[in-house]
This record gives sequence, structure tokens and C-alpha cells, in this order.
Amino acid sequence: MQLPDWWQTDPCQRFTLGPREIPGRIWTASGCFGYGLSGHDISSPEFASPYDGIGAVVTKTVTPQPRAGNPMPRLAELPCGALNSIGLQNVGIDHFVSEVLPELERLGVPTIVSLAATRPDEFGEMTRRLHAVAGRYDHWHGVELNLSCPNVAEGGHDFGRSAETVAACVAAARPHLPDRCLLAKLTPNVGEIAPLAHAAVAAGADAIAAINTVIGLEVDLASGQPLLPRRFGGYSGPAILPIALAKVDEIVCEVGAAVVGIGGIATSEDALKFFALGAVAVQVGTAQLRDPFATAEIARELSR
Amino acid sequence: MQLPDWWQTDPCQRFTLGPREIPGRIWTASGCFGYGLSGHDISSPEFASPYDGIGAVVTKTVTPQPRAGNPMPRLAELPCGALNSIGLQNVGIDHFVSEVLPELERLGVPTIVSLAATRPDEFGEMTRRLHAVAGRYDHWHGVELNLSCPNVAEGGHDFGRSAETVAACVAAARPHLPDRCLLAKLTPNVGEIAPLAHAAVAAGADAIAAINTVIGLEVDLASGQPLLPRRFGGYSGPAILPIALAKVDEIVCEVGAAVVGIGGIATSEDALKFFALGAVAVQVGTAQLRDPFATAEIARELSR
Amino acid sequence: MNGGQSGNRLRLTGHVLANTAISSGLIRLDLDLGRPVSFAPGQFAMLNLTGPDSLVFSRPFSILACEETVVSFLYRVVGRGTALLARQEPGCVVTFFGPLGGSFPPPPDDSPVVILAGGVGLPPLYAWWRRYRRGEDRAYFGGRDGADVPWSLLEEGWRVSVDRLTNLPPGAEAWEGLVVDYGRHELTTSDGPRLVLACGPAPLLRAAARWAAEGNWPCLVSVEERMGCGYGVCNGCVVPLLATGDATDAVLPYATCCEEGPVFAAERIDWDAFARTE
Amino acid sequence: MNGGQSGNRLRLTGHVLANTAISSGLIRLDLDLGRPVSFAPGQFAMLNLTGPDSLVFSRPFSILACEETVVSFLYRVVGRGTALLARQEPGCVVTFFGPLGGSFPPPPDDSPVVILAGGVGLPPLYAWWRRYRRGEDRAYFGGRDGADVPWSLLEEGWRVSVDRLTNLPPGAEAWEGLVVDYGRHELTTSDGPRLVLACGPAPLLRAAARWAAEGNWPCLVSVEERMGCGYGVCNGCVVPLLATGDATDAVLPYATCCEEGPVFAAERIDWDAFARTE
Ligand SMILES: Cc1cc2nc3c(=O)[nH]c(=O)nc-3n(C[C@H](O)[C@H](O)[C@H](O)COP(=O)(O)OP(=O)(O)OC[C@H]3O[C@@H](n4cnc5c(N)ncnc54)[C@H](O)[C@@H]3O)c2cc1C
Ligand SMILES: Cc1cc2nc3c(=O)[nH]c(=O)nc-3n(C[C@H](O)[C@H](O)[C@H](O)COP(=O)(O)OP(=O)(O)OC[C@H]3O[C@@H](n4cnc5c(N)ncnc54)[C@H](O)[C@@H]3O)c2cc1C
Ligand SMILES: Cc1cc2nc3c(=O)[nH]c(=O)nc-3n(C[C@H](O)[C@H](O)[C@H](O)COP(=O)(O)O)c2cc1C
Ligand SMILES: Cc1cc2nc3c(=O)[nH]c(=O)nc-3n(C[C@H](O)[C@H](O)[C@H](O)COP(=O)(O)O)c2cc1C
Ligand code: FES
Ligand code: FES
Repeated sequence: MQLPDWWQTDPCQRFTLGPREIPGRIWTASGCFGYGLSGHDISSPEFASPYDGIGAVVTKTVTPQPRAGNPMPRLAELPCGALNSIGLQNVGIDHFVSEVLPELERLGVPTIVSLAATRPDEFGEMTRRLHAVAGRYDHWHGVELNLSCPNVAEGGHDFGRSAETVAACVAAARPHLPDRCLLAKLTPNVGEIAPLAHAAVAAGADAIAAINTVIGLEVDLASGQPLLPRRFGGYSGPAILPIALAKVDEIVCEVGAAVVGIGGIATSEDALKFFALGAVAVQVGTAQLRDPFATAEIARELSR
Repeated sequence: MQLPDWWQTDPCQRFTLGPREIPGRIWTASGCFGYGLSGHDISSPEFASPYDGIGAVVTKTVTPQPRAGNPMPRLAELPCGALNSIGLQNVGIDHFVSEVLPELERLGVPTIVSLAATRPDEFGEMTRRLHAVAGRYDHWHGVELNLSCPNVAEGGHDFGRSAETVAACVAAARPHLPDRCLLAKLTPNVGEIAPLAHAAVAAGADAIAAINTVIGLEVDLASGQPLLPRRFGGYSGPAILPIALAKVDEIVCEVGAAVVGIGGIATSEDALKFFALGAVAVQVGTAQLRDPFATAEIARELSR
Repeated sequence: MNGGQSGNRLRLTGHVLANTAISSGLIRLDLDLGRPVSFAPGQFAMLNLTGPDSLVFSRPFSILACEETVVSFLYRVVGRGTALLARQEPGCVVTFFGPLGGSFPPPPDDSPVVILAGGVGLPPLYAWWRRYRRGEDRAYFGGRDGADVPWSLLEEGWRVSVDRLTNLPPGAEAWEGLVVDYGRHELTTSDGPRLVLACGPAPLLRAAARWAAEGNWPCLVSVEERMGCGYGVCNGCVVPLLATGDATDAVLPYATCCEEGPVFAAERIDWDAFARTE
Repeated sequence: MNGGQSGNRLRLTGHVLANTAISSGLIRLDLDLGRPVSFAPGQFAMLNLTGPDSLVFSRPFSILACEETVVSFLYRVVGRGTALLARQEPGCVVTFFGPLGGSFPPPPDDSPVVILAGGVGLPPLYAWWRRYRRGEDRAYFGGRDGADVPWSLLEEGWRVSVDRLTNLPPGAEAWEGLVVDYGRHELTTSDGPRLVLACGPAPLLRAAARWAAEGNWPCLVSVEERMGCGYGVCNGCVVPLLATGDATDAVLPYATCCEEGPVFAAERIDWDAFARTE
């Protein structure tokens, strides 16, 4: 693509986010690149690896205990996007800290750890666990609090819809991240996102990650029943791009916070739209599932 | 299409909604078929007129005073939908009652009048005006309170996001509609729509119309600025179908109210998905702009 | 507004007969609608594709000609919709909804007509010229260069101007400069009133309106706005008008381009508010 | 899980060489990847289209064969993606990401192998049969009727069963009934252990697993799940496993079909929870 004149940033250069330098501005989104370990045996004629040019991998969300996730089917492809209901299947913080984090370090993957919990103090506990081992991990750059997953029964999306809860979770995590960045990932399934963003920033978040998936439902016509066992799922992909842009604009205009834009990015044009509104970085989700080099390709196309 | 077994309804037959019989279940959505007067000189080889099989036309929203609407551009086409920022351009209730309503009656258009205002008492006043002339209008079947337009500065979408306001507007209108049905059209731009639906029904609404457009934004890449003068607009069309289905499901499951489903319907399959979830009728918006026979075609395809 | 509906608006299914470039930038589309259709010069139709290529909004295109069951258009590829349209081969289905909107009126008895057409603004005025032209009327077409001009359509007395005097086919004549300047160069406003009819990009319309105003000539322009429906139901295509003092106008300073237009008296348009991406 | 990765996973751009029906319901796609690729029988690739036809999720297809730079697939049109795929003509671009997942292992020394393939479950076992078959091994293929069977692929000793004994080409032989019943009809579980390899619709896999269990035979099945990514990063494709008592399994009873599968030991699968739209 022909880059517009106003775009003069090199997204593959380090930039400062809170107390940390992050290697670049084009990231993979949580849940869409596993824990960040699955790309090393993948190559293409154009890229040595899917990590080329990627500023950070946001891991699959990790919870205090391992979670089995939801029953199948967990995915529904729609004409302009997808519904998912994975249900935060993950190995739990213990296994993550003992097995996954060392491997990410060994492989040199720039990592943001995504965390979810049902009580603010659990966020404190999990970040404390990370802090305790922080000295060993140069490639671990920060934490993203997932305050917005629609696919879990407790906590999850209802959880992150009140400013008080958002503030409490951020406040619980902040003290354990003296030199790592702290992002709060917010749900778009609210009337106004700005008050939540304001609460997160006031409590110490370095940036807002927006958006998580939009609540959606698909019906199986033959049976007349919802296709996913939990009825609704999280809507992602190109269809939600305009919704994500509106939420990011709301946060930038009303709160002035640093925002990492997420939602519907499939091309470098899509990513540029977030930067045009003032986002400091972006994350690629569903498109990264379709093609392991989607994020790398956007990073390359946006490089000046 | 092959109709599924569970679908045994004839959508072109009269059905009861509150105190009224409505000619059918497939309607045009507010703002997407004007005041309902523009279809009479349109024909096609398959249909005598765009009104064939249509259960009701919901008029463009009418306000206490005429409104000029928003500056251009007012529309943006997106890959899977559209953004609009019309801004409730309309002739005002006076002109509507004196000029438009008689014409709709003369032409025999089954009509639901959409109303918007900035104070509950204005809804009372507008419905009182309609009630005063009700005896003359057999084809006027009811009122839809637009408590959810995102494109006006005062009132509009913030307005309809509190249960108290929704209840007050419905309560103001109800006494003037003894033998006409009363719908409350709600915004999807809230965390939970069920409490609003509950408030509307408790205050006397016969049904909930859901959804209005979703807040969205498009960026013009060359300038890096939002494409619409008011930055955001209302997102409609196929992309919002899963969102609309989720909201309708929420209302049906949690409130048990009669719901008229709206959002992203372009085919008879799309309409069936709302009926599968329990909707009593559906409205076609953006697809009706593309093709004046879109609604008529869906009605015909779903007829048993 | 001018002209008014000529008969019913029809929603038909057309089959592509031909869809081929007739100049470096202009493509002529011939659609067989399976039944005869009539139109007035200046009217347009909403076209769309079917199946997975179908666009959320149909696209407005002025009608170039109708011969029996075949309706013709002239278009330029500018974005997604026109790019998809250009890919349709003979036999492909294109939906047609038209004729829509008002038209350029027949010539007045008392004064000659000056036609100013720029690029894809040609169809309405080509149709007018073929139907109504008289000896004293003048038609000017402006193109980018000699290759961009659809010479085959411009045989009957059209005068051609081009931005750049290059790529002219042998024997063809063209004036270098803007089309309005060509008119201004040949016709003086002191020779008595003329009716100016203009269609093309917004700068052309503005210039035409300004020139006509200088001589106090009446001027009708056909304007383009983004359209959602093409049949007056969405209010997405409004053109800002100057207040006339009339009560309704005062509160609703907008007219729909699709139903009340696309042809407007130039002096009614609020040119300052009429901001188009040009 | 079985077999494991054979070399790197590659994301390549393929050009369609051929995409033609080889039976009434089965289409063979030959893609030129421009470079040689190796695979193990049972591995698959994610395919997608480009431009406006590109699908939100790529689609998994088992690899039928690789000869030099050409990789082949066998598929049936079942929905939007396969319908679009079937429309790709020679020269069209199809993206390829593979080989992915585990594979069916080489034959064990100590027992004969029984292959049960149903419909589009053929590719993994066709590839296995071509690479590893020994005299005592048996291969069964089940199709809908004689026309549905891809006879050209089944020359080397395959036994064919069909649901309906109709449309059989001259000289072709087939048994009427389900493919597992054909095996059961010919082989008795008392003749000593056999390794059963099965791929096809879920009912076939269940029946194969049940039959193998009767004789206490080992059985490997290749299962299908909806996939988001195909490379283990989304957890969208999980297969429910029976708890083994092992600590991790107890909390995470699911294995990814794309990375830990698609080949699983039949006795590890929780068949009750494995509910597929069949
Ligand atoms: C009354 C009328 C008559 C027209 N007649 C012709 C004609 O005869 N030949 C011709 O080539 N073009 C004509 N146009 C312009 C034509 O409609 C646009 O070129 C076309 O819609 C562009 O579509 P796209 O998808 O290729 O462009 P995109 O830029 O991808 O379209 C995005 C959106 O903007 C709208 N849009 C973009 N450009 C214009 C424009 N200039 N006018 C209105 N909407 C626009 C599109 O309809 C679409 O909704 C006419 C426009 C109007 C209003
Ligand atoms: C490991 C593996 C190997 C496969 N090998 C082959 C093969 O060699 N030949 C072949 O014809 N088919 C094979 N399939 C099935 C093939 O992936 C589906 O038929 C195809 O995805 C259907 O896509 P669609 O868009 O046409 O169907 P749609 O029903 O429109 O697809 C909707 C969604 O459901 C998914 N889906 C639908 N059916 C299946 C299915 N049976 N399995 C997995 N996902 C499905 C699609 O991928 C898509 O995400 C295989 C599946 C898996 C998991
Ligand atoms: C399969 C899948 C799994 C996801 N899992 C997570 C998760 O574990 N934690 C999280 O914060 N977001 C999760 N998300 C949301 C994405 O990170 C992202 O916010 C969302 O998908 C919107 O971006 P996209 O349109 O680019 O996909 C998931 C999304 C998908 C599609
Ligand atoms: C151009 C346009 C104008 C609209 N005007 C109104 C309106 O005046 N009042 C209203 O209640 N909804 C209005 N809507 C919203 C629609 O009635 C409908 O709720 C929404 O578009 C979702 O349905 P769809 O996806 O079928 O378009 C408008 C929508 C569009 C696209
Ligand atoms: S395009 Fe809808 S009113 Fe003109
Ligand atoms: S398809 Fe994504 S993990 Fe298997």
C-alpha cells in the first residue's frame, strides 16, 4: 500500500510504554497466537518466522487455576467475522510461570502476559508471582489485565463493566510491576467505555487495550437453536473494526490515555486507522489465526 | 430457500400485538423506507409493488419540531455494512400529521409511526396528537418510540440508556394509545439491554424493537480523519446481525417480552434466525435501501 | 425537480451484453433488461451485482441511452464497486433500478443551450444532445487527454477540450484547457441569454455556475452525492440549498439528490456548504 | 501425537494446476507450491483463497499426495468455503499452510494393518497405503454409490463398499454396506491382533473404535473438528479425551485436533463428549 503522508512512524522501533521500552507497535492479540511458542517452526518465502517485526506477543489469558474451557463447538465462522467461545482454556499461572515463561525467554519472544481472575486480589497475587521471577526475564515486558472476556461464567465480562472493579484490579497489580508496563483490556459491551478507561488510568494503568470481542450470537437454522453451547460468543474479525475504532476514539478523545487498538485488523490499512485516531500500538487477533504471518506482514507494510 | 421444519408461521397473516392486529410480521425499519410514501410508483416483474406482503412500514422518525439533519457526508459504505449519520432529518410532527398521515391512509400503507424527542412529555404530546386523529386512520397501527438514535446531539442515544428514562417515555405515550400498539426501540450500545426492555414493558410497551444501529467509526486514510463530520455514525447491515441476535436473545430469555427483531437482515435466512430466537416480527433496514423489494422478497420467501 | 419522473421506476435484472472500454478511462456498459425502458436525459439508475459480489449500497449511474431493451451507461473505475462492475463479462447479471430522479428539461424556445460535460458527466448531456439539439445549441466535452475522450460518442458537433493536448487520434480536434474556459472563449455573455446545462466533477459545476451567473444566464447542474437508496427514502444524499424564504426550506435546507435532483438550478445550491471530496 | 511433525510448517502461495471432479462427489485439487514439500500420511494443510473470496478462517484438508512441487487434495463441496474452492480454475492462487499436525505411524512389525476410509477420509490412508502397504495389510474404502467412488485412486488392492449398489462402472467390484461391516465380514477378531487405522465421518470412527475394542486391537482414528488456526494457537479445535489419571489431563481434558491430533488413539477419545454435527 501507499502510506499516507501523516504516517511517519516506524512501527518496528522501540517505544516507551509506562516504565518500559517495547520492541515495536504491532502485536499479536491475546488468544490468537497461543502462549507465543507455536511460531518457531513456521516459515515462509518472505519471512524467516512469524515473529518478524512483531513488537510483542500478548499471551493467551492465564488464570489463577488451570481452566478446561468450554465444550465444542467453540467457533463459528460468520460472513464478516467469527464467534468464539473458548472459555479461557489455559494451563494456569503455576504452570505458566514454571514452564512457559522460561521457554518464551529462551526463544526471545517479546511477551506481554495476559491475566484474568475473578477477584482483584488474584490479580495482585498473579502479578506478584511474575514480579518474583522478573529478574530472569528480559523479554517479558508487561501484563495485560483481561477485564473483558465474555466467555466465562464468573468474572469475565460482567466483571469488567464497572469502573470500581476495573480500578481495583489495576490497583492490585500495579505495585508488582515497577518496571513492566500494565495494560487494562476493556470490554466494548458497555454504553460508555471512557469511564472504565479513566478508572484504569487513574489506578495506574499505563495504557488501555481496546477492544475485546463484542457479544454476538449465531443460530443454526436447521435446529433453530444457537450454534454455540453457551448461546452467545465473542464476535471478532473485520465486522467489528468500525466498533473498535469508535471505542478507541472515545477513549483517546475523552480520557487522553495511551491506547493499544484491537479489533478487526486484517490489513495494514486497518491498523493505520487506529494509529490515525491516536493509538500507540495495535494488536492483530482473528487475522493471525487465518495466517501465521498476518501480524508480521502488517508490521512490514507499515515500516517507513 | 428450503424452510426448516420448525417454521410453520405464515408471516403475511395478521397477528396480535398488544391491543392491535398487525397485517404481517415482516416490516421495513425506520429511516430505511422514508415515510412509506415512496414505493407506489415502483414495480418489478415479480412484485406489483414494494409493499407486497409487508406487515408494516415503520416511518422515518418524527420529532416535535422539523429537523434539518446532519451535514454531508452522511453515509459511509463499509465492507460488511454501512455507517449513517442522517441526524433525524424529518418534517416534524405537525407536518407529519397534517400531510403525511392522510396520504399513508389514502394509499393503505400499514403504518407504525416512529417518534423521537428529548423529554418524556414530548412523547406524550406527540402521541396525544396522533390519538386525536386516530379515528380517521385505519392503517395506522401503532407507534415505535425511537429511544436509541445515535446521531443526534441532545436526547438520542444517551437518552435511551437509562431504565428510568425509557420507562418515563413509554409511560407518557401509553395512555394515548388505547387501541394502537406501542413499541420501544432500544439501543444496543449498552452493557445489558434486558433492564431497559424490562423497564419498557413494565411501563406498558407491547413489544421491544431491537436493535437500532451500533456506534461505529470510519477513518479516511488519506486525511487520517474520521470520514463522518460527527466522527462516529450508526453501524448497520450484515455485520451487526450477530450482535442483534444476541440482544434479542437476551431480551427474550431474560424479560420474556415480545420482540421485533432488527439488525442486519438481508435474506430470509437472516430473518428466520430472529424468529428462531422467539421474535414476533422483524424489520429490514439497510437491505431495503439497496433494493426496494428486499422486504417484500423476504416476506414471500418465508410464506408457508 | 426539473423534468420529473418519466413513467414508473422499475427494479429489473439485467444481463451484460457488453462492458468494454471506449477510451483510456471510460467503460461503456450495455445491459439487456429484457423489456423496453424509457428515460429522460439526466435520469439515472442504481446498479448492483448479485451473490457474493453484491454491494451494501447500489451505485448510481446516469443513463447514457436506451434502445429497445438495452440500456447503456458510461463509467470510470474509481473504487471497489466500479472495479467489480468492470469485471462483469457478457452474460453476467447486474441489477437495475431506474429510471430515477429528475432530468434536464427540453430546450427552451427563446434561447440557445450550452452544454458543458466533464468526463463521466457525459451521459445525461449526451442523451440530451441526441434528443433535443438544435442548430444554435453548443456542446462542450472536457477530458483528460486525447486518449481519455470517448470520440465515438462525440461525433455530432461536440467540441472537445482536454487538460493535456496529448494522445489525440489522427484527425481529431481539441482545445487545450478546461471545458468551461472553452465555452467562455467561444461565447460571450453579452450575446443574449443562453441556458447552461452542466454535468461533471464539482469544480466544473462551480465554474459553470459562476460563468452563467456573470451573464445572468439560467444554469442547471447535475450533482453527485453518495447515495444509500436512490429512491428518496434514506436522506443520505442531500444537497444543501440556499434558503428561499419559503417556510419548509428554512428548516430543511437540504434536498435529496436522488429524488429532488440530481438536476438543480445552480443558483439554488449553497455552493459553500456543498463540500465534495473532489 | 502420533508420528509428529515432519520438518517445518510452511506458509506458501500455491497455483492451481487442476481442480476437477474424479467422482460424482469428490474433487481433486493439485496445487503447485513452487518448491518441494514433504509430509507424513495423515498430515493436513490449511487452505484459503485470496482477495475478496478470502475466508475468515482457512480450511483444513488432508494431504493426498506430494510429487515434487505439487501437493494434492481430495475434497467434497459441503459449504461456502469448499464451494468457492471448487470454483478456482487453473492459475488461481490458493494459500497453503502445512504440513500440519501428526500422522498415522508406519506399520508395526508384529501385526497386519486394517485401513478403513470413508469418503473424504481417504487422503490420509491413501497416502499411508501408497507409502507403507505390505502383503498382509487390508484397505477398505466406503462410498455412497458406484459413482461416488474415486476408482482411479483405488487400484492397488483397495476393497470398496458402497451404501447403494448402483452406478458401478463396468468391471468394478463393490460390497453393499458400511465399510466397517465389510471389514468385520472379512476379518475375525480371533485371528490375532491387527492395527486399525480409520478416517472418515464420525459414525465410521465410532464403529471402527467399537470393532477394534471388541478384539482388543489397537485403533488410531483421524478426527475432524472446526479449526480457527490449524497451528495450535486458538484452542478452537479441541477433542475431548478420557482422563488418564495424569495431573494435567485431569484439568485439561481436551487436546487440540490440529496440533496434538488429528490422529488419536481411539481409546483416548471421550466418544460421548465427542459430539459432531454428522
Ligand atoms: C446521480 C449520479 C449519477 C452518476 N453517474 C455516473 C456515471 O454516469 N458514470 C460514472 O462513472 N459515475 C457516475 N456517478 C458516480 C458513481 O456513482 C461513482 O463513481 C460510484 O458510486 C463509485 O463507486 P465505487 O464503489 O467504485 O467507489 P468507492 O469510492 O469505493 O465508493 C464508496 C462509496 O462512495 C460512493 N461514491 C464514491 N464516489 C461517488 C461519486 N462520485 N458520486 C456518488 N457517490 C460516490 C459510492 O457509491 C459508495 O457508496 C454518478 C453519481 C450520481 C450521484
Ligand atoms: C484435519 C482435517 C482434515 C480434513 N480433510 C479433509 C479432506 O481431505 N477433504 C475434505 O473434503 N474435507 C476434509 N476436512 C473437512 C473440511 O475441512 C471441511 O469440509 C471444510 O472445512 C468445510 O468448509 P466449508 O466452508 O465448505 O463448510 P461450512 O460448513 O460452510 O464451514 C463453516 C465452518 O465450519 C467448518 N467445518 C465445516 N465442516 C467441517 C468438518 N467436517 N471438519 C472441520 N471443520 C468443518 C469450516 O472449516 C468452517 O470454519 C478435514 C477436516 C479436518 C479437521
Ligand atoms: C479464538 C479467540 C480467542 C481469544 N482469546 C482471548 C483471550 O484469552 N484473552 C483476551 O483478552 N482476548 C481473547 N480474544 C480476543 C482478542 O484478543 C481480540 O481482542 C478480539 O478478537 C478482537 O480482535 P480481532 O478482531 O483482531 O480478532 C480471543 C479472540 C479469539 C478470536
Ligand atoms: C440510513 C438510515 C437511517 C435510519 N434512520 C432511523 C430513524 O430515523 N429512526 C430509527 O429508529 N432508526 C433508524 N435507523 C436504524 C434502522 O431502523 C435499524 O434499526 C438499523 O439500521 C439496523 O437494521 P439494519 O441492519 O437492517 O439496517 C436508520 C438506519 C439507516 C441505515
Ligand atoms: S439516496 Fe437515499 S434519499 Fe437519496
Ligand atoms: S485450530 Fe486453532 S488450536 Fe487447533
